[in-house]
Amino acid sequence: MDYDVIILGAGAGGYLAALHLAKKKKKVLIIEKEKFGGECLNYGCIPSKALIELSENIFYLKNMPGMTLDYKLNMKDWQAWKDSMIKKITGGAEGACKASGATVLYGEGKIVNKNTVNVDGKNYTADYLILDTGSVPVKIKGIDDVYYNREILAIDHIPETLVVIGGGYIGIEMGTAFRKLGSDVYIVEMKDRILPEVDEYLSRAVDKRLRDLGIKILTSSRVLGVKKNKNYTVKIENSGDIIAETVLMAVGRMPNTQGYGLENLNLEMDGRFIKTDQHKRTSVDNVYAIGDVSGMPMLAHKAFYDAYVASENILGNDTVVDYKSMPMVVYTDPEIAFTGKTTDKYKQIPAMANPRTLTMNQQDGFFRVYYNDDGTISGAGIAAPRSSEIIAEIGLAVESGLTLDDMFMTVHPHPTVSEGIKDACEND
Amino acid sequence: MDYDVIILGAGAGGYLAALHLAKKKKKVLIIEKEKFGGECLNYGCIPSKALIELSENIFYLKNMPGMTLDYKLNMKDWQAWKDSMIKKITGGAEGACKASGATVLYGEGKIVNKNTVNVDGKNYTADYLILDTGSVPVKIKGIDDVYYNREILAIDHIPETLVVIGGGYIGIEMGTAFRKLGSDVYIVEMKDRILPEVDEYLSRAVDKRLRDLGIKILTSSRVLGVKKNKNYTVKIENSGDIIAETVLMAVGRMPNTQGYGLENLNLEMDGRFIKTDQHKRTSVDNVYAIGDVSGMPMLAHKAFYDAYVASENILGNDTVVDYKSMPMVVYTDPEIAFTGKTTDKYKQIPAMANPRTLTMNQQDGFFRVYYNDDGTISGAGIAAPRSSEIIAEIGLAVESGLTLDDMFMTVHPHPTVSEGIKDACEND
Amino acid sequence: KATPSVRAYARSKNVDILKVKPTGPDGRITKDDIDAYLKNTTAQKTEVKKPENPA
Ligand SMILES: Cc1cc2nc3c(=O)[nH]c(=O)nc-3n(C[C@H](O)[C@H](O)[C@H](O)COP(=O)(O)OP(=O)(O)OC[C@H]3O[C@@H](n4cnc5c(N)ncnc54)[C@H](O)[C@@H]3O)c2cc1C
Ligand SMILES: Cc1cc2nc3c(=O)[nH]c(=O)nc-3n(C[C@H](O)[C@H](O)[C@H](O)COP(=O)(O)OP(=O)(O)OC[C@H]3O[C@@H](n4cnc5c(N)ncnc54)[C@H](O)[C@@H]3O)c2cc1C
Repeated sequence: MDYDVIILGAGAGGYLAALHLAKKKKKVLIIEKEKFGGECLNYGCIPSKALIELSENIFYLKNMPGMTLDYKLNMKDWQAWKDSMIKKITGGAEGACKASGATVLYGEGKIVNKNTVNVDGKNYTADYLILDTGSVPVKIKGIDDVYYNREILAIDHIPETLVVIGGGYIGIEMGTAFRKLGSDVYIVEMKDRILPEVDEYLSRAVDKRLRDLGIKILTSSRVLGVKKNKNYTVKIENSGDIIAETVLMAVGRMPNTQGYGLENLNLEMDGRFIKTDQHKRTSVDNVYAIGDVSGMPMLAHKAFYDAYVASENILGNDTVVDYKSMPMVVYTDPEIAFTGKTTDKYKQIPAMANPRTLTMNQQDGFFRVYYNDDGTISGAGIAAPRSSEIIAEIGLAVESGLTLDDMFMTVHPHPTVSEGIKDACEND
Repeated sequence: MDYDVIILGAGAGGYLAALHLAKKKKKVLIIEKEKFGGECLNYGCIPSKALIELSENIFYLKNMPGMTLDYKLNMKDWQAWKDSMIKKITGGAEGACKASGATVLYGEGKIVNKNTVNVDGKNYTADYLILDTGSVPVKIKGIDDVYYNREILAIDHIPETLVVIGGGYIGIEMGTAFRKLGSDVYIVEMKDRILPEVDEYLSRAVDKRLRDLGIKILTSSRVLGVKKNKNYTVKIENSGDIIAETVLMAVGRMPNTQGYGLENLNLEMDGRFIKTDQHKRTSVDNVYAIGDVSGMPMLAHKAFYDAYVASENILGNDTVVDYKSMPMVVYTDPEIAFTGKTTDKYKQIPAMANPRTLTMNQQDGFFRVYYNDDGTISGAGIAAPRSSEIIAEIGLAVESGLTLDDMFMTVHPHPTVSEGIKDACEND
Repeated sequence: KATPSVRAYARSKNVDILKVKPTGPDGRITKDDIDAYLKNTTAQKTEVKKPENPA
């Protein structure tokens, strides 16, 4: 065998596995057909959060009493900054993998058998194979020439009108950002509410706020077609057409399982995903699958975790997917985050009761903590600025079996958003 | 007795104690001579963080490639917003106290004896007395007519030049903010480094960054005098004079123990502070002292904690000051936060290795986690954006005896600053 | 090693936490450990008492 491990795809999961295995002296080949870092670093998490950050800063200043804001945003220059910022991260990740001894090979990998991957006509062999081929946006037949996440995040101007088809987290994040950057935004969702992937008490807070921001939300609305002339015309069932400069299609992502010889492995599938057990093993010996291609939730930190579990098993350390808290964040307004499990008991305070939130000229949202009969924290849902950062503490509490009292009795610095969680846990 | 408990001072500690005791059906009188909420809400934590937030947003946009920013900041209008924002918080706190049944009395309280406080000639009696009289800025003899925290936070314009005398956290926070708002800033510190109250590895990071921002930092520098004509002239030993539009005096705060009859109690003191035991009891039966007047650190969350401990003891629940982690934050650049204890073993990663930090166009700083021989986390020092929010999770880990592995194996959402802590805890 | 709520619980029961045997993860003392300690010590006390009062 040429290598101990071949990793197919250098996305969030793949590069972490490569790094971890190479550090432990495994001989690793990682194959990537496009860019190191995959969807997350190049076209997903990172550029989206940079754009959202920009939009939030502009929005804050526009609405701050005393400020008269006059600005020009040259998106081409901003994109150049964004690309260089991403290059720092992807370059850092690739450099770390190489420095640890992993070999990085660019090219499309075709699976020959469970020990062999072919790239540009050459075969590479290994004892273990890790599949990290990620996911691709769902496309709707007959709707072409629209924007997907890659195009919208590379846009060179702020569109006058943006129609977002799909009210999931990606669509909502982009819709919120472009609204704050000045676009007229429509969100069209087939289900009866936006953010169907999160609990309703969270999506309701976002729905209300986005409408306050002037976003037109159409739920229970089916898009019949999109026509492109000079502008786009979006046809919606039982509703008028929308004329828009730009249309973002964000109706979901599906695992990438086609076109690279996956069928040669004859793996057991789980719907469209590759089926894996708790060890992240597929149905074929020594073949692992991690990240988006291996099941829900399709999130970068889940891919990281999978990568860790698969690598440890390959290293001979019996390790299973074992978490009680898998966080999810939607960087919208209010920013929402949740983790753990809901129960029938929770404590809640409004975001308005958190002084730090008010200093940021915000007030929408809440801190909600779910708990079990014995007082241990089972989960939380937060709608507040920086909830993305606050939710980690709840994750730690859930994983470690800590109680409401443990949280309340831990001194939290003042004034912070994190105090909101502590205050929600107060016994009264 | 008229009341169960009289609380002198409605600062951070006082109003929390009032609320807690009133909720538990104690008959409470809280006496305040100025504003409900004390220094923290009216002239400290809250207005300073609002101003810092403003300065950070402006600074970010000014320095964002692609942005051409042209703005006018009418500080009078901003101050009006700030005042109304504070009013929401103080009004909420006062309203909650009253709704729980506490009586709020405005006026200067004079202590007659351990059961009696006189306000405007009228005596009020109670079984218990809680002293929460806070602290006042240290003034230097012969230097008059300068700005202190109250004046600088009420300023109606951005000064062209600002000399900050004192490089402690209040001076550094204000210096950083006004620099980002456009002032020419000098910081003059007598000791050989800024932020002498924090560990040197943290203050060094701030020192470097502030100099990069163009702040003139003079350490080991003694101010000999300040003269005011049209401008201020600040005389510094072994150095040239500085001519400045505004001078902020921030050379520390001292407990407020004068002028309200404290001497009638004949309390044991601890230097300038009122001496308290672990129960927050003073040397006199049924007299408690909490917050700034009762010892270091002079921080709002320490006052909250004291208030809780004192109240619980008054309620008959034996409770002691029992924390392993007392956080401190300095909202400067990079924002720094620490908690717990340092040991001779730590793990550290640079802020640059945290993708979320880069999306905010920041890169200075680090995540450092101290640990014990058995792998438990003993403390942390963070220099990174939003470290104020991140440090809470470390506090929870320290309080609960969690290990580096507990932290590393808890899934943290991507991309967040909180991942920096998790990544620092990785075993390699 | 114990979490804040366990430390408070021990205090409310007048238990010196240093005397309690930990059974929790990573040698942490749990609420159950304190209850067990209390049961043990009261059991011991009654045992000591028994021979004194052989009723
Ligand atoms: C706009 C957007 C925003 C997002 N925001 C967040 C967020 O904030 N937080 C979050 O947690 N998640 C976010 N996600 C989801 C996140 O991007 C994915 O969960 C993550 O990228 C999954 O990582 P992965 O390693 O499974 O796959 P990917 O990152 O998709 O990487 C797969 C890699 O495999 C390569 N590849 C595929 N087939 C082959 C082949 N045959 N040969 C060689 N290489 C191949 C691909 O080129 C790609 O580089 C976002 C996604 C989008 C689209
Ligand atoms: C600029 C600045 C920024 C700060 N930022 C932070 C921060 O970010 N985080 C943090 O934790 N801390 C911060 N602090 C410190 C924080 O403000 C104090 O630790 C906190 O206010 C202490 O609360 P306290 O209840 O002890 O006293 P105080 O808040 O000082 O309240 C004491 C109250 O007692 C009243 N009083 C005094 N004597 C009498 C009397 N005889 N009769 C009636 N009333 C009386 C006073 O009017 C006052 O309202 C900051 C301080 C300053 C100055």
